[in-house]
Amino acid sequence: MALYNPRQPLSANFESGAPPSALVTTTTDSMEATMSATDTDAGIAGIDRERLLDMYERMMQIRVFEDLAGKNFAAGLIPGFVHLYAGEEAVAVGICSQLTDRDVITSTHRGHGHCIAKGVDIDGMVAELMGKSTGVCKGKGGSMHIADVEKGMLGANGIVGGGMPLAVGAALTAKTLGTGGVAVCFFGDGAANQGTFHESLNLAAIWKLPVVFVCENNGYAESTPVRYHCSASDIANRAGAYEVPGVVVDGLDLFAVHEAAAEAIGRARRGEGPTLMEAKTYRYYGHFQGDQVTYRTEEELNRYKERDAIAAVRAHLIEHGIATADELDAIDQRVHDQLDHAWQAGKAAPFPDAEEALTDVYVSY
Amino acid sequence: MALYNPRQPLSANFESGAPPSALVTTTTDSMEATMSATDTDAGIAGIDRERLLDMYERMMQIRVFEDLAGKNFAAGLIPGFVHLYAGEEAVAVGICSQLTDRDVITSTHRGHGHCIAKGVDIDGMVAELMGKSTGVCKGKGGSMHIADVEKGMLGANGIVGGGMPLAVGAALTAKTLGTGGVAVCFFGDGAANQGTFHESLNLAAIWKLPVVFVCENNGYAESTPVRYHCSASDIANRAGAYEVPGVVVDGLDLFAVHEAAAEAIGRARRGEGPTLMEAKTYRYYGHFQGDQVTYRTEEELNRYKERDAIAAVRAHLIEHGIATADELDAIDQRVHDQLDHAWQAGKAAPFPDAEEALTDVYVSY
Amino acid sequence: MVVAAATRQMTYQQAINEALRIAMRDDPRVVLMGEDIAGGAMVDHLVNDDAWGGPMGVTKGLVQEFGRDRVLDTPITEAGFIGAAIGAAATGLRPVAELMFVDFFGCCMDQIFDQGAKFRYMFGGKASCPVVIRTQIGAGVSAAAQHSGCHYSVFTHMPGIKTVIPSTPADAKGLLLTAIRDEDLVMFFENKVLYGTKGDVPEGDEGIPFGVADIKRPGDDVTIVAISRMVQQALKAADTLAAEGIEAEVVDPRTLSPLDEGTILESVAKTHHVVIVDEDNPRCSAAADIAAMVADKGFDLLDAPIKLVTAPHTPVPFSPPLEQLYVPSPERIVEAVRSIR
Amino acid sequence: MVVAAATRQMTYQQAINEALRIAMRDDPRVVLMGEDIAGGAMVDHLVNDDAWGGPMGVTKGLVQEFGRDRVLDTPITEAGFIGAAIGAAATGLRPVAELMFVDFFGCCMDQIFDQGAKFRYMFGGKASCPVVIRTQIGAGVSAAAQHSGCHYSVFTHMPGIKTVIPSTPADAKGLLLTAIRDEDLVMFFENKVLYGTKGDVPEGDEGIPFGVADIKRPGDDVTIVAISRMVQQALKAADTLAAEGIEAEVVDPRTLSPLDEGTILESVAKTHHVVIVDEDNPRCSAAADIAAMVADKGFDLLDAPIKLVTAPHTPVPFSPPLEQLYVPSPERIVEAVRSIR
Ligand SMILES: Cc1ncc(C[n+]2csc(CCOP(=O)(O)OP(=O)(O)O)c2C)c(N)n1
Ligand SMILES: Cc1ncc(C[n+]2csc(CCOP(=O)(O)OP(=O)(O)O)c2C)c(N)n1
Ligand SMILES: [Mg+2]
Ligand SMILES: [Mg+2]
Repeated sequence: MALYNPRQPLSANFESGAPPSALVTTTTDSMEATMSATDTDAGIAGIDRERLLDMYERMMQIRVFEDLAGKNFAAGLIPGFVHLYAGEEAVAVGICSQLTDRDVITSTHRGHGHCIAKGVDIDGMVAELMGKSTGVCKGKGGSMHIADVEKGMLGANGIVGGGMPLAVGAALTAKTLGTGGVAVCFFGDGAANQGTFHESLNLAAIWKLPVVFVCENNGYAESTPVRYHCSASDIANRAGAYEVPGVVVDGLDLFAVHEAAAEAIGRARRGEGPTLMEAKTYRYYGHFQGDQVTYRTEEELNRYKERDAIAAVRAHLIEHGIATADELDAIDQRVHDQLDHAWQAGKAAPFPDAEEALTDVYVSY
Repeated sequence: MALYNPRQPLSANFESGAPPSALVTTTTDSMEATMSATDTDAGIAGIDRERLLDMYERMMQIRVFEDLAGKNFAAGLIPGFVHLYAGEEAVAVGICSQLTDRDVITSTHRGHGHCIAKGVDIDGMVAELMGKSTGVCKGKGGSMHIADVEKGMLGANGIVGGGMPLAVGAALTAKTLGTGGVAVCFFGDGAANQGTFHESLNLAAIWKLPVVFVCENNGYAESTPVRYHCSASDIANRAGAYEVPGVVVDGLDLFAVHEAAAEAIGRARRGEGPTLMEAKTYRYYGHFQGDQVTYRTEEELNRYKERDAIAAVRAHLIEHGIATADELDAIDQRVHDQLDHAWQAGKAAPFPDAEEALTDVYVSY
Repeated sequence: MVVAAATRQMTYQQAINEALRIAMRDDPRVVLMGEDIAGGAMVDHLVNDDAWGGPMGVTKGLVQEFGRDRVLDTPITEAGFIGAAIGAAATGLRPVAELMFVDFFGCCMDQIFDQGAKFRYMFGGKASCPVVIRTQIGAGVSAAAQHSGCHYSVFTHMPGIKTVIPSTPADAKGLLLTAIRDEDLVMFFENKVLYGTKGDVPEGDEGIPFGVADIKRPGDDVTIVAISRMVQQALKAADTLAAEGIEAEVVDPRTLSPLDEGTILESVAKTHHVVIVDEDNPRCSAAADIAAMVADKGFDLLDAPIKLVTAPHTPVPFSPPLEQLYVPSPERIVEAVRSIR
Repeated sequence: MVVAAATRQMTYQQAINEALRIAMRDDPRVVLMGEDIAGGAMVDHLVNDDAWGGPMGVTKGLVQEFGRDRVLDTPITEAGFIGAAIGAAATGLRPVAELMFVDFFGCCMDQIFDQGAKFRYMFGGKASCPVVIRTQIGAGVSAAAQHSGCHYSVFTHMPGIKTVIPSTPADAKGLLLTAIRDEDLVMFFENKVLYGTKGDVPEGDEGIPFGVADIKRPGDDVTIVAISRMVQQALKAADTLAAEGIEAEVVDPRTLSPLDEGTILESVAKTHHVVIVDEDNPRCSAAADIAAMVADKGFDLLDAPIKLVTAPHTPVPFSPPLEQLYVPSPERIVEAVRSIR
């Protein structure tokens, strides 16, 4: 399986996106650099072997987490709504692998991938999906409200566009207290139409805040295609309205994401202000579990699956001699074991005690 | 007094604006057309004599209305907040002179000029400012809530950015019912940062609605300069984010505004969708009456007054033989008389009866 | 003379769909707007077909009959499209906008309470705003803290807004028809847990007037005023109480603004005891509002304290056992009645 | 032993300014954010000088001491900057954001009630949100329908939000200090009509605890619970009533959430009569909330109906004579008391 060719106009490769636009700022340059810097002793594209394997493992964790969440939702083990991230792994991992705990991310309803990439405890996440007392939020949050502020994970978010001002705030803290941290704001193509997008980009731009806005354009907001709901051919295009850099990146290409993010995070850390990154990607499951997905074709889905981000990384690692198929299989096995164990632990864990209903909030009545 | 020269980069003429930007779409072409089409039998720039004189009179009405509102506010005759439009007359009149009652406008806290330009009854406006029962809103609205839906004036607005979605709605009505009408949304530079700006532009763009967004960039939002609060050198620049036409126009030049508006309104009427117009302008008074205006210099104000929009039109009309100074003086006198009469009537009018407090709303308690 | 219309069994959700269809056939100015209310806009194989018909399928099938110009999918832009619905209402359309969950009201409240709801008053009676905003409320399906609220109190608080809280399929249909034909801004609250519940629904296009409470069960011993889904909980509680010899009268206000004070007070005049059941958070709630009304206008009728059974003053917890504690149960209602009888 | 601090006369507005200054000196994490709270950002002749210090001058002089990095002028972007304040609070700052008028809450309510207020609960206690949102309320200056509301009821309704309604300069200072040091999201409501009122204000940095009502005037015959500026109206009414031999006790809750139920109920235990005065619209109001609480927990103490004196259920009219009818007057309070005594 060949890696996606960045020399072709990016938008043209995404039937879910709009036609290519003359206005798009692309990362062609930095991606060429990425592509030519392959296969050094240090690893690939300046990323060393250990980190490469770690990134591969994170992507696998997300994939297996989501596949099992899908199955266990169907089996009735997860109450409520679940939105799965499978297919989009390269985005969360390509970016979060460059962050530490002092860096803060905000996320969305489709937040599992961001959480895992940012280092939130997987056992705690599984338990949280089930509403168990051992969940990262004691079972009080659920899938859409997983958070771990100590890990710099400021919450999945049930409100589309809700996380953007929060990310600006986290960046303001970093700047004011001089922590050296950056904030990364993940959001979808649908969210790019919310007013908070506009307000947040403008604020971050005028205050030159260390924040990276990452639009995960997976082609759809629920059942609505981006070509209908969004007036811009490329969402990164909207960066021009704030006179900040905008970049379109192939969200199925871990290395392209990594490179573009390195640039944007670097700018942020150097005090040069925000960047708007648009990662063109695709979700394998429906909008939420239970979605009949009548609005897209099997064929479209299969086209994306053929360029699967994890398979691409795997092939690349082998091709460049970073790891053997056996070594990667061992990682896959470890991840499956980890997730099986997490689900077993989750099933065994108790629900929260009744008293928990009234704690963690000032109660007045 | 020379008319403003559109061949110079527009932004450069506005110290209140940001430096000129390569990204700006300008109306240079259409303005050249305007400038070369002067002095025909029909009038100026294709506008016939009668309409030219009418536009002049409207501008004078606004100016005198505002000067008297300022005086009478100081004299204690107007309760509450008053935001004056003096200095910006060319924008409202250049645009609204091309609209009829089936066309709808939305306005702002600085709405008197829009109301007069759209044909709202001046006596009723004066009485409204005073809270009298003869006011267009029976005294229940006041300066910030003057409206006259029959005239297509959907209200001044106390909420910055509040009118934008409403204008989109008015355009949706026009399109759905096939009325042939258009909607024009006036808003300030400060409002261009509100989320509603973004949501409304996107909606209007994807639905190709007949609406013209007119940003009156007078350099300040309250005491805050546009160069601080807004990340875009030119607000019209933001049109690119929605892939709709954006145009910067000299808001002190009635003919330039008229020409650009003709284009935008034409596009809207033809079903080609929205346009974002930015008119660079200036307010002569403070943000509201009582503002000490410490944030700008006398010198800056005087520079704008030297290019006064009304004086420029007057000079132009005389120069091109449309009217003599005497004829224009007679118009001025008529306007002064009209306004004096309106104030006398307003003073003589009664306040609303107590019962009015509980009418015009569904009351449940 | 009122001739009772023929009825059919249908779900709450079907009843809402039917009311929308009737109103749209009736009046070409009625348009629907909302996120994925048809779904699949610009998808080749779904030209005038819906992908979803709303996330819960409530608007399913309408795009087939009325087309995409009257069933408008919107971007995720609550202030934008709800504001547009309001602007459209003020200029000649009669839009029915869908705010997917009431919890999202914070994204568009300015357009609702500060624009649409105030037009008529602040413009001196010269404007109207005939818009309906349908929205989902209620806990019970583990939708967690940002998809489970009620908050009709916030809208009932605001002048110029009418608030409708149907508890049965028949009420949902009749009240929605009235809402669409009303000249004011109406918030129409659909309880997601009720969507699948069935009941007899009259044929035809008769509306149910606002401000007329419905006695869902007559009784002489205690008045239970219950809102939305809480009517079902109150009816269950009433069964338990009946077994103990306490006959509860269950009053469903059906609209909170306007509120039918008369029916509530008449009931209290008969029972001298009142319990108010509200799934919303307790402070400044609809329950408190009704209690205050009774404590003023019905004080002399009362033999006992006014009891409120509400959600706690907390966000809605995700974990099912905690969420179960959150929603007022028949047991808690029974207990409240016992505490005063 | 509490040693009373020395006091000085100052206005409500000066007291708020002083509290901000003290808190900012105290803790470098305290930053101010809002539209024109300094004013004149990037104006050459106003580098560290303010153009306005807020539209009412409440934050005047602070940028001179703390600089523009801690007194941040914002664009007109309520969801954006208030959300940023909330995000900053969750990550280590202690911002005090200014929502210029409470009427603008519809532009940013999602960030307030749905994000900041819920973090602690929905994240299982592992996050906090120590942010204060100062905002102006109140009619009385002909600011018209979109700049004159109160609406603290909406925030009091929401779990996770503390609501503060100071009626005097001393309360404003002490409660604001407590608010800034609190770990939760606090809404701080400043009545614009009170800005110029004077009173004795203690020196020092002592906060006034939340949830402790203050008896602004003792009396045995009737309890008048009054909110914000209504305390002043109630005190005037009490003077009139005293002349008729009715001694009113005026209770100022000072915070609505938490609410000091104990002090209110103790007062009712003494007077057996209660009138609640609230400038906000009546439905689902703070007044109704307090009435409901008394009708439940204090029912047996009552000798008469609970009377509410509130604004009508209408937007705020512009015209001065109508606005005067809108705001509860001492006369209406006197009448209400007379109706039950
Ligand atoms: C304010 C708000 N409006 C609507 C929704 C309902 N909703 C949840 S996810 C979603 C689609 C989001 O699309 P996108 O931003 O592209 O993210 P994706 O699901 O594709 O990852 C919608 C409409 C919501 N949660 N919040
Ligand atoms: C939502 C909202 N936020 C803040 C305000 C207070 N305010 C009134 S006018 C104004 C400045 C508006 O600036 P701009 O849009 O440039 O219009 P201009 O006054 O210059 O005409 C502000 C901040 C408001 N009325 N509404
Ligand atoms: Mg998407
Ligand atoms: Mg301005």
